This record gives sequence, structure tokens and C-alpha cells, in this order.
Amino acid sequence: MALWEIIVPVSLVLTIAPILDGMGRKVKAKVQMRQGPPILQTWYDLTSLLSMEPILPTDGLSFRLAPYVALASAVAAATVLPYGGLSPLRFSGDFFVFLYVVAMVSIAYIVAGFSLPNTYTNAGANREMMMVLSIEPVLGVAIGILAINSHSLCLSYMPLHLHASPSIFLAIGLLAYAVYVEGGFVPFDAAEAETEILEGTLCEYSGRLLGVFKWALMVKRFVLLWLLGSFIVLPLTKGFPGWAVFLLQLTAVLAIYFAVVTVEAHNARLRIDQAIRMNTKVFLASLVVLLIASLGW
Amino acid sequence: MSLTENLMIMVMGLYGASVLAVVPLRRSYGRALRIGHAITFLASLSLLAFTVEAWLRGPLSFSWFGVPFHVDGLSLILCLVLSILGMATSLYSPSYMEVYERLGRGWLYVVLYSTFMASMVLVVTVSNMLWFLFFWEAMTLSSYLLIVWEADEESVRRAGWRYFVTMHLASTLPLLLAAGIMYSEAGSLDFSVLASSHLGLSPLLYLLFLIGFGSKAGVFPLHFWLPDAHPAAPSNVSALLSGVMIKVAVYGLIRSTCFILKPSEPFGFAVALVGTVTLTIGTLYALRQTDAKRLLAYHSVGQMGYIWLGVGVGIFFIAKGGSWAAFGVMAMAAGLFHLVNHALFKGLLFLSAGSVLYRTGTRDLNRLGGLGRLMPVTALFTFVAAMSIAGVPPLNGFMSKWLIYQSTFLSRSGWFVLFGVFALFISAATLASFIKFYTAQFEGSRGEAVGDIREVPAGMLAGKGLLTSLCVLFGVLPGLVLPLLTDPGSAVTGVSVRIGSVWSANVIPTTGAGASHFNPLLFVLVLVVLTAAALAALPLKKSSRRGRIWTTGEPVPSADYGLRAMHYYGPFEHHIDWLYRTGSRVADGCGRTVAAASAAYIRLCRALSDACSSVGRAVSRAGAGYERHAGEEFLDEAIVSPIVDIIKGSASVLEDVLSNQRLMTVIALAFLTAVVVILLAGGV
Amino acid sequence: MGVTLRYPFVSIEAPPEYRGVPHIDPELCIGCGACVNACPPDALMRIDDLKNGTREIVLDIGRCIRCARCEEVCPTGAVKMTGRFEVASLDRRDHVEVVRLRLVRCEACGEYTDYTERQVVKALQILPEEEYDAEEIKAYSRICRRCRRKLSALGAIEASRRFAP
Amino acid sequence: MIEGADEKHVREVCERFGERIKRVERIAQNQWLLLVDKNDVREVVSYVINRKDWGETQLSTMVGTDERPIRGRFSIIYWLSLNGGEGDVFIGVKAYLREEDLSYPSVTPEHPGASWYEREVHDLLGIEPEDHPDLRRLVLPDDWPYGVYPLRKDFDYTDSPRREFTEEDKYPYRKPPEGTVVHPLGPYHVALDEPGHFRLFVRGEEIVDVDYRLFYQHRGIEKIAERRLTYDQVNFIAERICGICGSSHAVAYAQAIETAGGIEVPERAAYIRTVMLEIERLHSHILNLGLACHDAGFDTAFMHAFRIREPVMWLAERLTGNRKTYGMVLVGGARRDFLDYRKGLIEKTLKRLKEEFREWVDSTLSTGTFVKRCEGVGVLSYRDAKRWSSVGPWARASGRNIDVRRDHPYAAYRDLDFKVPVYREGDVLARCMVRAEEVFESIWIIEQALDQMPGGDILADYREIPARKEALGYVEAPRGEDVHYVMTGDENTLYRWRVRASTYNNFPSLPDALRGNTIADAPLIIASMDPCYSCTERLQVVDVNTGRVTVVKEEELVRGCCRWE
Repeated sequence: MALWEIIVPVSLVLTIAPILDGMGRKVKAKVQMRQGPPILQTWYDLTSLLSMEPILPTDGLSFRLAPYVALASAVAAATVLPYGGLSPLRFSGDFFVFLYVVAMVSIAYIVAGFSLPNTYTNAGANREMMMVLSIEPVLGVAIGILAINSHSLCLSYMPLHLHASPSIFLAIGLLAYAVYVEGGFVPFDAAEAETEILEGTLCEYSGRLLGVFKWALMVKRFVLLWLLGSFIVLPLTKGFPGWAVFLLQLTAVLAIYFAVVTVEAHNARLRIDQAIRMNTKVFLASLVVLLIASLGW
Repeated sequence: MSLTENLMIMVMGLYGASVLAVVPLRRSYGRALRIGHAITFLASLSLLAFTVEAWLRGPLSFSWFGVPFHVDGLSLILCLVLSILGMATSLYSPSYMEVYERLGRGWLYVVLYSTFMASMVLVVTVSNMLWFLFFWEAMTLSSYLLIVWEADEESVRRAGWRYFVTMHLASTLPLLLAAGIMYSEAGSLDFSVLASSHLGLSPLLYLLFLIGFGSKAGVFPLHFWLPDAHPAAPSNVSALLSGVMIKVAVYGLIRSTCFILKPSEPFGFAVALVGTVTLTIGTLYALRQTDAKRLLAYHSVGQMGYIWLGVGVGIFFIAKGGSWAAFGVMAMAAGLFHLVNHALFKGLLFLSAGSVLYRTGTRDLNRLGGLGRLMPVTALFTFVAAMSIAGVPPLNGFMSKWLIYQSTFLSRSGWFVLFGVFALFISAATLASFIKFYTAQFEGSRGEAVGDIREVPAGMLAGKGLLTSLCVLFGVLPGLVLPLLTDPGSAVTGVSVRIGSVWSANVIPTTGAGASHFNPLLFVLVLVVLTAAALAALPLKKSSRRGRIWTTGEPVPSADYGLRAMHYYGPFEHHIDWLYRTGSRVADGCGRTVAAASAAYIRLCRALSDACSSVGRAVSRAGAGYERHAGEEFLDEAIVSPIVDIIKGSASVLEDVLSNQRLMTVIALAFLTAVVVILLAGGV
Repeated sequence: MGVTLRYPFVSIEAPPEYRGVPHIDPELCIGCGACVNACPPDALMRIDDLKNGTREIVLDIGRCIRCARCEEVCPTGAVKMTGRFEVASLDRRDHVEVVRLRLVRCEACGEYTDYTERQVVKALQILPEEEYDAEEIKAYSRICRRCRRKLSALGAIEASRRFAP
Repeated sequence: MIEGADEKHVREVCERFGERIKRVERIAQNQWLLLVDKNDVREVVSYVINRKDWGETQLSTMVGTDERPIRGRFSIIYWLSLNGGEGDVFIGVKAYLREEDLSYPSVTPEHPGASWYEREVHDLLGIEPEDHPDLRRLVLPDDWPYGVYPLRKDFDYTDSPRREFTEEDKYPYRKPPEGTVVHPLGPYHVALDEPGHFRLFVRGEEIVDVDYRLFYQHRGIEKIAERRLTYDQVNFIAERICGICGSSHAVAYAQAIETAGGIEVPERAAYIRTVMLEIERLHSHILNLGLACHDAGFDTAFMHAFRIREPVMWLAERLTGNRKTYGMVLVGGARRDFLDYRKGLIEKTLKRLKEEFREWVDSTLSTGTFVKRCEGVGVLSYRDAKRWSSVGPWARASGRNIDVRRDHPYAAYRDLDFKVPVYREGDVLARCMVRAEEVFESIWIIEQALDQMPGGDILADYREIPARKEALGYVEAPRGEDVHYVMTGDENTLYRWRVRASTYNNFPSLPDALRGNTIADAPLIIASMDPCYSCTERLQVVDVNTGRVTVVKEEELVRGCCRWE
């Protein structure tokens, strides 16, 4: 494995994630009949944040390290994903590795949130944890069905070895739902609710640390969307050349993101207890899908 | 005699020596503890040597004084755990036990500790059902006495009593019955004879073992004693209870159902199901605890569920055989890996909770906070342990959970996938709970119970450091222990599984579907490099300005600002409140059943006692002093009182030996005698 | 289609009714101070410099609340609300308008009076000529109040002497 | 029968209390002043408030006045109003207090709605309500010296005393109840449009109890109006009490003066005022609905609400010359006439608004996530609403059938037809519904007013208004009843001006609505009350952070008044 095989996807993810966010802002602005900021606005914001000195509310190590761990975890998660024909760090059981590394972004967010005596950051951390808790079963069922269907838990192997069946479509639907919730999109953004809890954990961050954290969250979203996009594109593009697959993946991620943003724009934020209830309902429904899958359909 | 056998003799000798060494030190609390634990440390070290030596040499059998022993991979896994935790607690205890100095009896503590450890070593190595039960009972008894160490606390006495009754009714009794059934069929209680005598696969036997070992392991619905009993004990003992003792039950389960009986698919499924239910319920209950040790105890239940899930899936697929046999071996190895890992991080967590208790005098998470700055090393160790148990890469908990996921999700069975889903969900719940455990104690503002305190003594840190380093080591290099862990499965199936070499640390379980591998070392490297790169590219200057915590403009006292442990995850707990309500009803029911059963038992015993007491009183009135206590709920007293009454005859001698010792000791000795009497009678 | 504009890159016209920044036409202002009396927030001030014989009407749009009361009371239509609404400036002085007018010098004592030359002109314009002796008024208007009082007193004394020697 | 008790309700009060009512004075068509002994105040007030058969009785305002220069005494007046179709009656219960003994039995134990009023006179005049359960400072800041009462006539408005204060000497917030922690909300919080501090005592997400501290924005408006402004100038201060309901305050003030001075307002002016008030209600309600969406994380609806609202602002700009409905009202009438083209403009704007707003309401109420956030949240029971004398949509959503426009008609409302929406649920959704329906009612009112608008003058002239005349002016502002009390002084200046904005009566009931909800809902519930802090907090400008007391200058006044822009 050459070093560039890691460096290229990593830099790609780091660059595209903020642009994607900028595009989302533009789409949202159109829905709201506004001009909206330029597509590179998120990048401008990010660069200005990264150049600013933070003001630290504490000198606790966990608070200061959390943004970096979050960013590294989000990027590390990107390394196990397939990009066209390339998967930089491929293990045959890497789905759960991916899942846990993505979860580390949340863990960094939560630990940082709880590391301060501040009910705002605490509430953010608290909500993020509950959100993860309630969506995990849905995600688990989705993975389970995909694993039953493809006989594998390898991210770059599974999409290519799915057999078309009713349950697999439902499973990808469940995966999409889980990605939506994990990504913290409205109405599931209670953990970063600005009007309620001042963006939760981020409330105490400033300057460079805030920039790094925001970047990490954007990369996390991107990585999750890429996962979903891969499960949609790869099964349909067997035998395509690698670059074409990659471009299709990118297109799919953009399309999914625009759809997500449009849904976001048409919803209010759910309270955390409502979100938990909703996730539970989806989980119960997903059990039916699992039943269907285990019957071989 | 081989070196291995000599090492075993040395282990037992050292435990014996520790007892002999401390008996003369009855008046010197500290010295008894230091000397006693120095010797038990050596004993644990010898045990480690024995484990390594025995592993390298392969299975061996020997016999002492007519007691047959057999040591194979399964035994060695437990020996490994015992030796590591033995070392850790031996290092930790001398300082920690200062907390209990007011209770005195340091020598007795060491005696019980050694008895407990030795009995566990013997349980996992002996190869005769009768002796197994004998040591099993000795383990239960010594652990009971350690649990009720703080017997002047009403709650502790109750917890201990509950433990005692449950163990006898739900563990010893079923196992005795099972032994009886097997004896009646095979005519012998030797494991090898039993294994070769093709016992009929009677569901009853499986059920009895399931109940007998399940109640000891604390699986649902027989877990209700555990969250009371484990926190009641001193923390170092809790570490052993949660770290090792309940694992001995897993040993017993595998030994009895895979080696003595045949692995069976329905049984494997039942174990996996019980495991899933247990891990779900145990952990969800743990989620809302705010007492540090109670929280950990509930997690012991939950994590035991993971172990059972792995082992259950293993048994299922081993029984299924064919191309799935290797998959089964790997699944069982996953369960056993989690057993080892749980021993490490749960031991560590109990020791951490003990450290906080040692310094602050409380284990109420609501009253703690901000300890990270005062006890930085403990904070770091606790953080590693918390992340391990939550399964965060690259720590050991992640590796064993990853293996469990592989063995459930790749099973192509809807049920096992569902179990896996629950395991995944509960992994998040564990994370939630341990983030609370860690942050409520070590982060945030100083809690009301936190004064000017400092780090715990070096001895305690050393004990925890040992476990911490192993948590990391087994996470990054699981290849170190995986060959040992696959051994039991391989021994049963005869299928050997290829594990990557230790240094490349590939985990390659051969599954029915093909290989599944993961290289934690490489992945950790990537993670570390990325973090370092982020830190290097966007460094945080030391000179960064300090600000105050944002209170939205109006000052708020920091003690009032920030959630307490009881406030964590409120909406989620509210959401699953039905579970808690049902659970508490079930627990109440179980508690009532136990209470009713024991009350009946007590009445029976009292009737016997009354009959005997006339004889007894005639012999001596020396024991009259403790008749006052008869009204209390001391079941053991009721059980043994007939015998005690007889023994009262020699009470003057006992009074002399035990001078100012409490009633408990008298009972302990009496009960040991009773067990010997019963067993001898049974053996005849 | 966005309804937002790329302001400030496009210019925006205020509607004709808009009450923007007030402006005093120095050509029309007679310095009477009616606006000063009406102004609720004291954005208009009248400062007399009796040494140098000037009156300043100072309009501070930093204090102005755009109520247009000054426009309503102005007798000459000198104060007008403009349509201007962009008042951001780096210099505080950009917010202040000053109209400096000459005060009438008393022909009797040589001191400055507290009214302006233009006030006199205006007053003479609006007085109905048939009722007053224009020449007398003109002469009187160039004398300060004190001298006028003195003159009246002197006149009275003279008259009394004439009738009651 | 006591002379002057020529109205059914007033007569009943007099008959009930007999000799204890010392004097009855009818100071205006619908306003009676009963003079009682200070020890009878509590009984008389609670008698009127608790008359269940008198419809929605309530405490409309309470005034404390330093009448020492006139009568050598202090006075207090509790103004009670009868609403809900019971009759157009305001009853003032007045008592004099001697300077040596400023204590009197507090009404608060009988009617909690009096709490703030009594705390305010305690702060500003040094009057001592006995048995008041909570006499912590309400208005004055921490660094204001004890024993200095800014509203007394011997206190000059240019003075700015201060005291050093220590950590212990600060405002005594309540301690969090057992098992709770403090979740502070404001003064700097994104969801608060103006500074206010809420101390939510929370158990995790759940709000167990609430304490608050307000009055960060006192501007000394009443004091300054009593000293150096003429009646006409006060109008421009009055409309700047609030950034949103400028016309409401200006009209309420003008009506008070007109009542006191017996000035006839030309009919056309009354119609113009009505239209302005309703335009104000339009933009205020749409703004509040948009903000509620924003607080619930529904930004698209928020943006669209503001898009729909913008033409109303443009309309206001065309009508008054200002984006706000400012500068339109003078004592005696209105300043600008609606010329024909402006009439057409109004009609065109309203037509478009009606369509767009209907569409907006439909799409917002069909957004499940938004409705979920509003339903059953922040419930204020009818009992609590009544207990605190709540007003406006806040009270109407809790089942109080009150509306000043209908119950005490002013301007042109007597001639116009409109419905008063009342809901019983008392939750955020009900309040949104009340506001949405009121928007349609307002459009209907304006349409009628334009049709029926009579010709003629728009401004009546007036000369001298006799001194020592008392009167109330009242307006149904977008947030509820605004009441202005005036006592005229010499040379066309005010002797006493008491402004009571609607939020003043609603605010104390907020804790009742917040309790039991979650911190996620707190901003939404607060927004659904549509609080207007600067309306509520008029008096002294104090910079709490630097501890510097600033004498009010008009320029600060202007700056401080502008709420939204």
C-alpha cells in the first residue's frame, strides 16, 4: 500500500467537506428565497477561524484535545471507505471499525461537553449521547441485513456482493435514516441546537479549536454520506472503471446531500425525547425488515 | 513431578504461607496486610509463571492427596486472569484497606483473601465434580465473608445475606442435583469418566448447569443479588468478585456443557439468548445508577451478557459442526476474550472507584467532580478503563466486541444478528454510562465531597497501572492471547484456527463466509499519526488566553452550574422507564421469593435448632451471648445453629482463640465444618 | 428567486414619503429657533455668541429621531427631511450640521441682540403694513431689548413730564 | 349612596364597603376613582378582582405618586378593569400615605398579579407593602444606593448616585431546589431578543423552577417626561418605549392626555390611528410567529415569515415615513393623512399579505415537526393566567376572553366588526393560533376602516390643559393591554406618567408556563409570550457591568428604544 493511497483520499475529504457545506447553505438559501452566501463561504469561515487564537475556558486536557481527536477520527474513518476502486485501509471486517471510529467523533464531542461545569455544553453532550444511543439499534439492523445479504462485513466488499431483494432496499433505507440522524441534520440536531443550547459543546469553543471541531463535524457528515452513497452507487456500477465509479460516488453524495438539505429546510428541530421516540419507532419497524431478510427475501 | 506441577505447589504453598504468616500478626493491622499481600503477590506471580509454563507444555493431569487435577487451555485462561488480578489487588490492597482499619482483623482479611484466591485456582483446575463443588462452596463462603466485611452496616449485611441465600438456593443446590444425576448415571464424578460415559443429553442437566452457573455469573434473571453484593464489598474484593469470581461460572459452564456434556445447539442458543437479555437489561439498569460501585456492578451483569453471548454463539456453532465449527471456535474465543478483557477493565474500574472512595470517602457520583486535576494518574487510568469497556478503539474492549460482532453478524441467522444488534446498541449504552462514570468524577467543577486531596499512594497506582497497560496491550496486540482463547474451542471440535502472528497482530477468524481480519496495530498507527498531524498543523499555543466559563452574562456559582450524575440521559431513561418499572417488579418478585424461601428455610432450621438446643444448652451456655442476634436475618446462623449448638461444647476453647472476634467468624468456621461433614456424608 | 438584495452592492431608493436625515437649507434659515423648541431629543440646538455677533443652529443627526417636528414648525421651510438613510461614518463631525447667522447689532448701545438679521427681515415681511408704521418698526427692530426698554422708559418719563411737570 | 357612584359596578362596590369608601369621583366617561383608607386597599381590590360574576376582572395598572408638593402625601392607585363584555369600567382604588408611615397592607397575598407593581413602588418611591412575599429589588440595579428613590419629586433626574457593592450584597437569587442545578438563560442568549436573565433550576433537561431578573434596560422615560418635555414631545418618547408597538404607546398616551384635557379627536384621526394600530399588530404578530419557528429550529418558516412581513414594513414606511409605525400620533389626532394613493397601496399590500400569510400558516401548521414542538408545550392554565392578570394573546390562548378593543372601545373600534379568538389549551400552539387568527382579523379591520373612513380634519388644536387632572389611556397592543396613566401638571407638562406595557402583566406568569417543560422548550415558551423587555422596563438607565449610572440622554433613549432595527 503506497502512502499516497492514504494521503489523497484524506486531503480530498478534508477539502470537499466544507465545500459541500457551502453548497448546502446555498441550496437552503434558495428554498428560503434568499441569495445565500458564496459556495466557498464555509471555507472562508473555516480559514478565518483556524487563524484565530482561541480563548480557553479551562485548561483541562480533554477539552483541548477533543477537537483534534475528533478530526483525526473522522478522517481515519474516511480511510476505510472505498473511493472508486481504491480503499486505502481495507480490512475484511472494517464496517464496525468504521462505525466505532465515526463514533469517536461523538465521543470527543461528548467528553469535551461534559468536561466543563456548564449546563449548555453538558446538555449538548447529553443529547448527542442519547441520539447515538437511540439510533444505534437502527444502524445495527441495517448492517445486519447487509451482512446477511452479502456474507461480509467489509465496506469495500459488501456493496459489490449484494443480492437484490426487497429487504436490501429497505436496509439501505434504514442506513439512510441512520446516516441522517447520525449526521445531526434537522430535525435531529438537538445536540447542536443553537437557539436552545447555544450549539451545545461548541458553545465554549472559539478560534482555532472551534474551527477544528467544526471541520471534524463536517468531515464526519461527509464520511457518513459517502458511506451511504457507496452502498447506492457501487452495486450498480460493477465493472465500471475506477475513476467513473468515483465520479458517480461523488455525484451520488452531492445528490443525497441536496436532498438532505431540502428535508432539513422543511422541518423544525425535534426535542430530544421526541427524537428518541421517533428512532425507537424506526427501530421497531426495522425489526420487521430484519425478519424479512432472515426469511431470505 | 514436573516444573508445572511444582509451580502449582508453590502457588498453593504461598497462599498457605500467607495465612500462616498473618495469624501471629493479629494485633498489627497494617503489617498483617503488607506481609500477607506481599506473599499473595508472589503467589499470583507464581500462578502467572504456572500459566505460561503450562500453556507452553500443553495439557497435564496430576493428583494431590487423591484429588485429581487437570489443566488445559480453558483452565489457563482463568489462571491468567486470576494471576493478573491477583497481582493487581495484592499491590493495591495494603494501602486501600486502610479505609477499613477501624474494623480491625487485618489478619482475618488476608486469610479470607488467600482462601478465596486459592479456592478459585483450585476450582478451575480440579477435575472431579465432588471436589469442584467443595472448592466452589469454599469460594462462595470466603467471598461471602469478604462481602460482609463491613458487617456493621445494615445494607452490607442485607446484601451479603441475599448473596448467600441466592448462591445456595440457585447455585449450589442445582449443581449438587446435577452432580447427583450424573453420579447416578455414570457412577463416578471424575470429569474424564463423565465425559466418556456418554451421558444422555438430558435437557434437565443443561438446565441445572444453566441455572447453577448462571446465578453465579449473575445473568438475567438471577442477577438480582449482584448489584447489591459487589458494591458492598471492599473495592479490591469487588474487583476480584467482578473480575474473576463470576468468570469462574463461565468456566464451569463451558467445562460442564462442552467438555463433560456435548455442546448442543439449543443450549448454545439459550446461552446466547440469556446473554443478550442480560447484557441489555444489565447495562440499561447501569445507565441510571449514580453510585459508582453499583453502576460498575450492573455493568458486570451487562458485560457478563457479552461473554455469554459469545460463548453461546460458540457453543451453537460448535454443535452445528461442519464448516461452521471454526466459526464456533472463533465465537467462543470472542466470548472468552471478552472474559479476559472484562476482568482487566472491570478490575481496574473497581480499583479506581476504590481510589476515589479512599480519598473522598464517597462513591456517590452526584457529590464528586473535578478530580482530574487532583488525581491525574487515576483519572487517566479510569479514562482508559472506561473507554476500554465502552469498546473504543484501540483498546482491548473494542477487539473483543469486534470479534463478538463478527461472530453474530456473519452468522447468517436472523436471531444471532438481532443479538448482535443488541450488543451494538448496548455498546453505546455502555459508552454513555462510562462517560458519565468518568466525567462525573474527574471533570467539571469540584464536587461537594471533594476537598483538598491528592493522588493515591504508589502501591495503588501500580496495581491499576498494571491493568491499564494490559488493557492497551491486548487491544493493540490481541494476537498475544488469541491462541490461548481459541484453545478450548479447538479442543472440543478438533478444528484449529489460524491466528496471525503476534507481531503483525492480524485477527483472522476463519468464518463460514471466509476470513475476516483486522490489523489494530496499523489502524492505531494511522489514528495516532492523524491526530499528531492535526496537532502539528494547527497547534494550540500555550499562551492562549484564558476566559471564564460562559454563563450567558450573569454570574452563576460554578457548584450550581453543570449537570450532576443523576441528570445524565434523563430523557432516554424516561423513555425506557417501562423497563425499569418492570425490572424492579421482577427484582422485587425475586427478592420476595428468596425471602419467602429463606424464611421457610430458617423456620425449618430453627425447629431443628430448637430440638438440638436442649442438648446443646446442656453442654454449654457459653454461646448464650449471641442468642440475642437470633432475631436478625442471618440465614447462615439458622442453617448452622444446630451444629453450632453442638460445637458450643467446645466454645470455651473457641472463645479463647477468637477472643474478641465477631459472631461471623464463629459461623464461618462452623459452616466450613458443616460443609465438610455434609460432603463426607455424601461421599460415603 | 431570492428576495434579498446584494446590498450594499446595489443602491436602494427610499420612497418619497420617507423621513430620512434632516437638512437645513442655510439660505432659507433665519435662525428663529422654532425647530429647537419643538425637537424632542434636543438634536437641534441654538447657540448664541454675543461677543462675535453670531448665532449657530446646530443639527446633530446622531441624536435625531427623524420625527420631522422641525420640518413642521419651520416658518421658512428651511428644514427639510431628505431621503437619505445611510449615515454610517467614521467621523462624528459628519453627523453635525451648523448654520451660522449674524445677530443684529443694537444701534443704540452697540451690543448684539438675541435675534438675527434674517429674523428681522422675515418679521418685517410678514407684518401687515397697514397696521404699523413701517419706518418706526424698522428703527425699533434694530435696537436691543434692553435699549428698547430704556427707550420706552425714557419716552414714558418724557411724556409724564409733558403732562405733569 | 355615595355621590358619583352612578354605575352599576361602582355602586355595588360602594354598597359593599359603605362608609369605608370615602369619596367617589368619576374622572372620565368610564373611569371612577374611589378614595379609601390605606388599610382598606387590599380588601377593596381583591373584592373587585374576585367578583367571579364580573367577567374577566383584572388589575390593569397600579400607580404610586409622590404628591407631596401638592398634598403633602404619597398616593397609590390600583386600577382595576372589567372585561369580557361586562361593561366599560375602570375602577381606581386610591389611598394616601403619609411620609412618616409609608407602609400599607400588600395586595399580593390576595392577588399575585400585584406583585411587580408593589415591588416597583417599593423600589422607586420607598412605599412599603406589608406581607409582600418577595420584596427583592425589581427595577433598581445592584449598585443603586438603598434609601434613594428616583421617582420622588425631590430626586433630580440628572443625579446618578451609586454605591459599592460586594459579592454577598448582590441580588439574592433563590438557591436551586434539592437535586437541581442552574441553567442560566440570558441576558446574552441567542434566543432572547433583548436582555433578561432567567435562572432555570433544572433536573437534566427538565425545568423544575424558575427565578428571573429583569430591568436591564431602564431608561428613565417616565422621570424625564415629568420634568422637561411638553405634552407633544412626550408622544415621541412614548412611541419609543417599544420598538414594535410604538403606535400603541403613542396612542395610549395621547388618549390619556385627551381624556384628561377633554380634547375631541377628529373622527378621521381616530380611523387613521386604528389603521396604524392594526398595521402594527400585523407586523408584530408575523414577526413573533417567525421567531417562534426560529426558536424551534424551523428556519425556513422564519425566513418566509420575515419575507411576508417586509411589505408591511414598506407600507408603514409609505404611510408614516418610517419603517416603524412611528411619528404618526400627536395629542389631538394624527400627523399624516391617508391620501388616495396610499389607500390603494394599503389595499394592495393587504391583499397580497392575506394570500401569502394564509399559505404560510397552512404550510407551517402542516409541518409535523413544528407542531410537535408546540403542542402541549408551555401550558399556562386559565387559573394562572387570571391569577397574574395576564393580557393579550398570552391570556387569550389560556382561555381569558379579554380584548381592550372590544371591552373598552377606543379610536374607531366601536364602529368596526371583528372577532376575538380565544383558545383554552394554553400551549404554544394555541398562542400561535391566536396570533395567526388575529392577523386575519387585523386585515379585516383595516379593510373596514378604509371603507368607512370619514373625511375632515385629522388634528384637533388644544391650548392649556388644566393641572391635576388624572386619566387612563389604554390600547390593545399586539401583546395585550397597554395602559398609560397621566396626572397633568403645570404649563402643559406631566406631573406623573405611568406606563404599563402588556408584557409587564404577562411576565410574572412566565415561570408557571415554564415549569415542567424542558430547557429545549424554554426559548420557545419565552418567545411565545412575545416579551417586550424595553416596554416593560422604562425607568433608569443603568450599566450593570461597569456599575455606571447614566443619566438619560435622548440619544441613548433613541438607541435603547430601537428593538429590531
